[in-house]
Amino acid sequence: MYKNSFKKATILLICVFLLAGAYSFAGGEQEQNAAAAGPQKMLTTYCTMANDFFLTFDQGAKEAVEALGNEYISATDDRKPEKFISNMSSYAASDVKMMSGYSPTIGSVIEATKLVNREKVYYSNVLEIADWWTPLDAGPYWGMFHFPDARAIGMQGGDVMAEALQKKGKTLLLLGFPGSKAGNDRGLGYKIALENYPGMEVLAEEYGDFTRDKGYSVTADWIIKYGDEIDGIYCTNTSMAVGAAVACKEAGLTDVKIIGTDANKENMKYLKDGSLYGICGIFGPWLAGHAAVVAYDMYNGWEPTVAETMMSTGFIMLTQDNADWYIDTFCGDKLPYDWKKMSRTLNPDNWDPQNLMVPIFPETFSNWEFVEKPKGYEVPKEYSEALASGEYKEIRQLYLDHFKDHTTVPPSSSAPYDKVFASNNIGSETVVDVLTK
Amino acid sequence: MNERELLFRAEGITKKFPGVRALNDVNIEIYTNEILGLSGENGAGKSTLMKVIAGVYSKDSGRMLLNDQEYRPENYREGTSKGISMVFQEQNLVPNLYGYENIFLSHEKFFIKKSGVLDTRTMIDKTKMYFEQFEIDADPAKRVSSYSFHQRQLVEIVRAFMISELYGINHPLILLDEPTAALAEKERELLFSQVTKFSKNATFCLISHRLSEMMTYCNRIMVLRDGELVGEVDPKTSEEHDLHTMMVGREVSRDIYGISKQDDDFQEEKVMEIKGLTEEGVYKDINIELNKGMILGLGGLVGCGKRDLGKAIYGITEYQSGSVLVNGSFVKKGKISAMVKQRVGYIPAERKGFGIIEYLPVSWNISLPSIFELANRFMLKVDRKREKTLIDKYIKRFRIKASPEDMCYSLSGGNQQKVVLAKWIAKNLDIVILDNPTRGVDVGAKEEIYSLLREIVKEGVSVLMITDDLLELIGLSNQIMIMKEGQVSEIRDAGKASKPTENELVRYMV
Amino acid sequence: MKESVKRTTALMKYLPLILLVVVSLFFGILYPRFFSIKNVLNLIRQMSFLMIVSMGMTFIILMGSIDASVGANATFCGVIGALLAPYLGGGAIIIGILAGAGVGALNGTIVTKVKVPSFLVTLSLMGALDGAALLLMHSSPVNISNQTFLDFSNGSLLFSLPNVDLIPIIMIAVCYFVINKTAFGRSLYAIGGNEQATFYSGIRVRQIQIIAFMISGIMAGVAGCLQASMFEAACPYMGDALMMNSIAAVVIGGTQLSGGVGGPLRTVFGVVLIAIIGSGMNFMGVEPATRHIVTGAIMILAVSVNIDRSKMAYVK
Amino acid sequence: MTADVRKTKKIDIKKVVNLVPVIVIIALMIIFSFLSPAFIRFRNLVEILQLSSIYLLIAAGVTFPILMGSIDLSITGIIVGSGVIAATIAPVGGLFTVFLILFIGLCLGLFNGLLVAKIKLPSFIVTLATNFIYCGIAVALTEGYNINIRSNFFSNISNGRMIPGIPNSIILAGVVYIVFVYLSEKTKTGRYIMAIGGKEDVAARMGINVAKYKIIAFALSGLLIGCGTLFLSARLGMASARLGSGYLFNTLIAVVVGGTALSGGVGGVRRTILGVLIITILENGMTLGGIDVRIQYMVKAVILIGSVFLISIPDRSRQDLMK
Repeated sequence: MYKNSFKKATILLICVFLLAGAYSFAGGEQEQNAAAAGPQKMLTTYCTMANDFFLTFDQGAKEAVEALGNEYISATDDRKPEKFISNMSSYAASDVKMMSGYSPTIGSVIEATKLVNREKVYYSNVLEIADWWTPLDAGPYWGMFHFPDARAIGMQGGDVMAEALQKKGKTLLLLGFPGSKAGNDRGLGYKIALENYPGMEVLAEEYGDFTRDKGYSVTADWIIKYGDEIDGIYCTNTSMAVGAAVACKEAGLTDVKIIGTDANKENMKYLKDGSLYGICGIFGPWLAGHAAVVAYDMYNGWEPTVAETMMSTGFIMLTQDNADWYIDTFCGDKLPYDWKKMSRTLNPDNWDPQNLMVPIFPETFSNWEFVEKPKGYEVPKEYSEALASGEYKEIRQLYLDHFKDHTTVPPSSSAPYDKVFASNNIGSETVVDVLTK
Repeated sequence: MNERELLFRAEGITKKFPGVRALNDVNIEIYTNEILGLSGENGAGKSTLMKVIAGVYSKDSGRMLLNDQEYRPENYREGTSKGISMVFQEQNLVPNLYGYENIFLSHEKFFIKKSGVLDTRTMIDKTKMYFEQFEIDADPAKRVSSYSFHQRQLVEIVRAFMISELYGINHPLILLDEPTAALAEKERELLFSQVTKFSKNATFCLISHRLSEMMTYCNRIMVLRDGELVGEVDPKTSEEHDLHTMMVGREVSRDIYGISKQDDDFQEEKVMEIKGLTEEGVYKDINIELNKGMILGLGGLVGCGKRDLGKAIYGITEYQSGSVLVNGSFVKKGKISAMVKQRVGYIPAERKGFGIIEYLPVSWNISLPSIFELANRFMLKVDRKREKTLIDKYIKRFRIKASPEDMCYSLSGGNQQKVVLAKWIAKNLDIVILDNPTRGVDVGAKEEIYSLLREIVKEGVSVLMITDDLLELIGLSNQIMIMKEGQVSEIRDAGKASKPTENELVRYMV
Repeated sequence: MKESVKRTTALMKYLPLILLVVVSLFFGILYPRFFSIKNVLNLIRQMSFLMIVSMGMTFIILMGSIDASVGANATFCGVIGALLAPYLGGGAIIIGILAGAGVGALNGTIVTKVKVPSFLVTLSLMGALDGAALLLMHSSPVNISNQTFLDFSNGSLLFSLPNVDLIPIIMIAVCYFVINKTAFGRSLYAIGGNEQATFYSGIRVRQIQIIAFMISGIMAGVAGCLQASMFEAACPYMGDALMMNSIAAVVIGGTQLSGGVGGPLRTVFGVVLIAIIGSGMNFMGVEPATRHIVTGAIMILAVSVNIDRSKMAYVK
Repeated sequence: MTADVRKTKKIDIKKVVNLVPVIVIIALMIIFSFLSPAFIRFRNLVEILQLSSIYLLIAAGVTFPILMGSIDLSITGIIVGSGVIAATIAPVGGLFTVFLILFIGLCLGLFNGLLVAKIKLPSFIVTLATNFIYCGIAVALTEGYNINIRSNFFSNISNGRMIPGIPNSIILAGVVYIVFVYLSEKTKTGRYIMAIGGKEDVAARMGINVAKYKIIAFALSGLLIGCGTLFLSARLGMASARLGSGYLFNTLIAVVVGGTALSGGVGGVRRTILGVLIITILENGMTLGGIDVRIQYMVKAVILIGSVFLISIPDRSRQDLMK
């Protein structure tokens, strides 16, 4: 009885799937053509809504897509690589032709970029990239990788920390979650910077999972262990920094200098009231929006040059001096960017990236410096050819020239932190490009 | 039974458990085709002896011979494969497996195809064949949980035959440990008629607390007391009372039901009235009046609806129409808590499932129904002193052989049942509904329980006793109600002087 | 014979304590500062949320059920408290805790009336509560600036003991009283031991189950508000880790998942052990990976020491 | 025993109830195709099946201990452990890697089983603890990073298409699944596991080596989770210490929604597929339908509680109490 009804159920189910399949062959294909006119769907993927960084990330992507007259879709994956791939795959199946966003781990970038090339979907991503895997390895549909250089951000954090502590002090390092390359590289950069200051010391480092509560509890443990010895804490994101600040405040440690990364609406209050000493702003919303614009441009026929496939993007340092400026400019209901202006296809001549962008040369990319190449892997030779032909220099200059709208550059009143930085490794070693108003 | 061919012999079996010597130098002989009865009080070592024979327990010393060959089973499985099977008191079937799966459990090796897959079809067919042969009306390809209790017991007997056949043994020894404890009259008879029939091809060894059935069906009865064999009784030449005396080791009152103590002048005050209780297809239009201080016996065949009725009155199940009044006030259906508030208690037949909490101490079990009364109203704090007094009082009064801290599972069936009884009486009840109060309880304990019942009735408690045991029904009740197919077929007085006979009642049952 | 049985059970009884002492001594000798008053207070502060939630969980597990929603419930209550803090101040805490009780009641009602196993109900509700909490907080931490609310954790009602240290101690006392001294507590054991038999004894099993789930909800609410008050914000998923940890703490303490055996003091032991080991490894600066491995190993060790096999038919 | 009268009624309900998961699936499919036309596209259905195939193997694995009345909470640990350890030893992605993933999955499951059966500890706590341990080992080996396995052979296990349009993982996982359905229903092992789930003491008395079959159940669980890991890793081309998060609850719920009771002895590997499909269709459909993730969580809760409620209707009576 039980088995029979189950058999029936199974047969029924198979029928449903077959019917659905038949329907899709009959009716599904027509829709593809119908969708070509009118607003297009554009997908932005990111990890989770429950995170300050991704909230504004979503806002940026949404504004950009809507400014371009398209329909915005977002998909979250809760940091699960398989869900990330599955999301992209499902939307590719439903004829979404433009995708952009953040991948939950660096490893899933490879499959994602293979997938977009298989499905012929235009894709542009930010922040995380697999080791030794360039857009040219994947194919033409992966347009551009945006990367605020994690190492350089960490190094800047180290410098600022050293300055704040007058080059002498004991600090702690809060990393993100295990396996976040961006988080770990920021930490690495921080430690590299501190090597220049003999008086500076890293007491301990720990993973804080990028969340406020973990940041709090890790710091609380440290306070028990090190007590008054702590002079500063460098955090690879700001949620953790706020957690650390609260823990310090509770324990009565008032003059611990805490520096975070990513500036978001909710956290600016802590910078303003002095709980945090500094925050490195990496323009999350801009990254999301620009990535979407790149996907849009590619869909409309623009092809990135070899040098443009990987770009290092600008970041800023925020302290109490320029907190108000940042809040006024970026924390309103609407972001200060003219998204349409970023588009190469809508404004072929007077496009404006509205941030500093510098091409990355894969062979000397800071992200891969300490990672061995996989066996048999060679960086596509187009990159070295482009470097040899001077294309890298041209592109760098091109983007500098087009960066005209300086709304996003901190005001000169906030000196010394009145600059936008971007790392630049066109030559043999990493240098930093700086731009002031 | 003339040839008396020896099948099995055990010599000097001794088995010790921590703290007790369960068997002490027991010698036993079993002959082919006989039905051997084993009797004794709980704890006398009957079950232990069977389990040693079956290979469930290993003996400490002594030796066993099966068909004149040394028989040294490592475990029960080996026992079965040598032709000795046991039908355990707590049934030995896995409820969620199908009938045929249970029968061949752990002997599947005979049915494995080359591919490693089990040959289900053959197994089912074979089972079906046996089921037909043994007149079991059950589908082998259904879960045994859907079988009736009786069917499950037969399945275990069938299993014994089947496994013997698998191992090429044509004459199995089947040990039955209290096979009839939970069966009704009719099913019991059915079982024994089948056992008698099967005994042409097998030998049985039987434990039962119902001495009458041992006297009727067994060829010989061996009596055990405190782990020692104290004698053998030939049912043909002795009577039940001899067996009693031998088991207990002292003269047992012939009046175990305490008929002499029966008080027929119970008060006129009606404590419980049941009017027109109906549940379609189960029982119909039942009217009961229970006076203060009386024992109302409710009898009938299994399936006549009497137990369902008991459950419905107590509020475990709901009924479709009718009403229950306790002390003159109407009680909402399907509400145990409301019933308990009206000071009605219920003793279920399945002691382990619904009566006691095995892994809690005796003391907590006893105070459980009254725990909220022992607590102060505001904080619900239990008054430990009052609780302790209560518990001590009832352990003593009910002669429960255990300390308050003992876990309930370690008690014998009789003592467990006394705990269940005690927990209700301790609550100072008006009415108690008993569902087979002496199921699986030995004679000694039975006697105690009966006398306790007499005592509490004298104190003014009213008893509604549902039982499958006719003698108990007749012996204890002031009034007897017989149900047949969901309806009351007979109500009659059973005053001290006017006890009906078994036959009279059976007439109304069938 | 019986004597030696008793002796071994007595030894079994103290083994957990011995384990705790050994672990404490280990860290104490290694780091004398480990047992300074300041650190002990800090330790209590660290374990406070877990302690409170585990206390609530003890009620549920004693009954043989499980409440997987405590973590999400804590987040949910924290958010409600944080959102209402500007308007109600201290009253927001009460509303937050009441919300927890409400969620508990919902859990209990679905388990008892709709009759779906508690594990599944609470697991599903965990997701729903996480979703609800995220919606309420718009996925972003809700900062709290109301001083009364912040005083919930940082103020001190008694002497100079901070509330965050005081509240768990009060909760332990209350739970100890309720479980060990009241008729309600006794019924929990009975339900865990044999639900049907308890039901047949006239105990209002369903009512007690619902109340137990409400207590667990209240505890989650207290922990959530306390957490929000300590972090000065209700953060997304802040309570998540509490779920598994509280179950682990209760079980490590020796309360059996099948119900009926154990008690609140055992849970206290479980929480303290987890906290000491966590904090101790912190002192040692153990790698996170190694920390995981050690935690797992200690869990197995603690349970094998604590489990009272004489009180269970077989181990599942 | 007087239930005979009601039995005829019961059977009818049971037949309907057995169809509940299927009805839920069909209803969900209809709703989602209205919500988003893309849902019913062939390629999306393939996507659902591909996602399901990984869930299916893991859930099928976990069904074995659950049938036995135990539980396996170390899903994440085994996914992460088997993937990472194998990828550390052999990052090349050849046949050896494949074998290694399966073997390590089996070993990790075996370890669980040994602790449960030999030291006699509750599986809940054992697997909770080993989950920590396995994850710890994986993190220690990788420092949290992931190991990319860049091999076409390896990637083809999941993403290749022996039949045009249908990824290999669906076919391969289907085959493995059927083998294990057979194992659970037609062999001695499966039957003994059911028996232990039904009544452990009886099973032991009947001569079943309970400890051995407990170990086998956990080992099978480990092996199948390892198998799922293989398809997962192959699909993503990597092994990572963060790979398995989120599988635990979804698979447990899939098993229960499929009709296997957590108390053991009831249900079967065969039915798990329905639970898996419900979960994956729900997730995929709601994502494509553009439903806010936060609301997704709540919808999921309602649907899951609802379907378990419906499934369990015939097995309950009024007096039933729930744990």
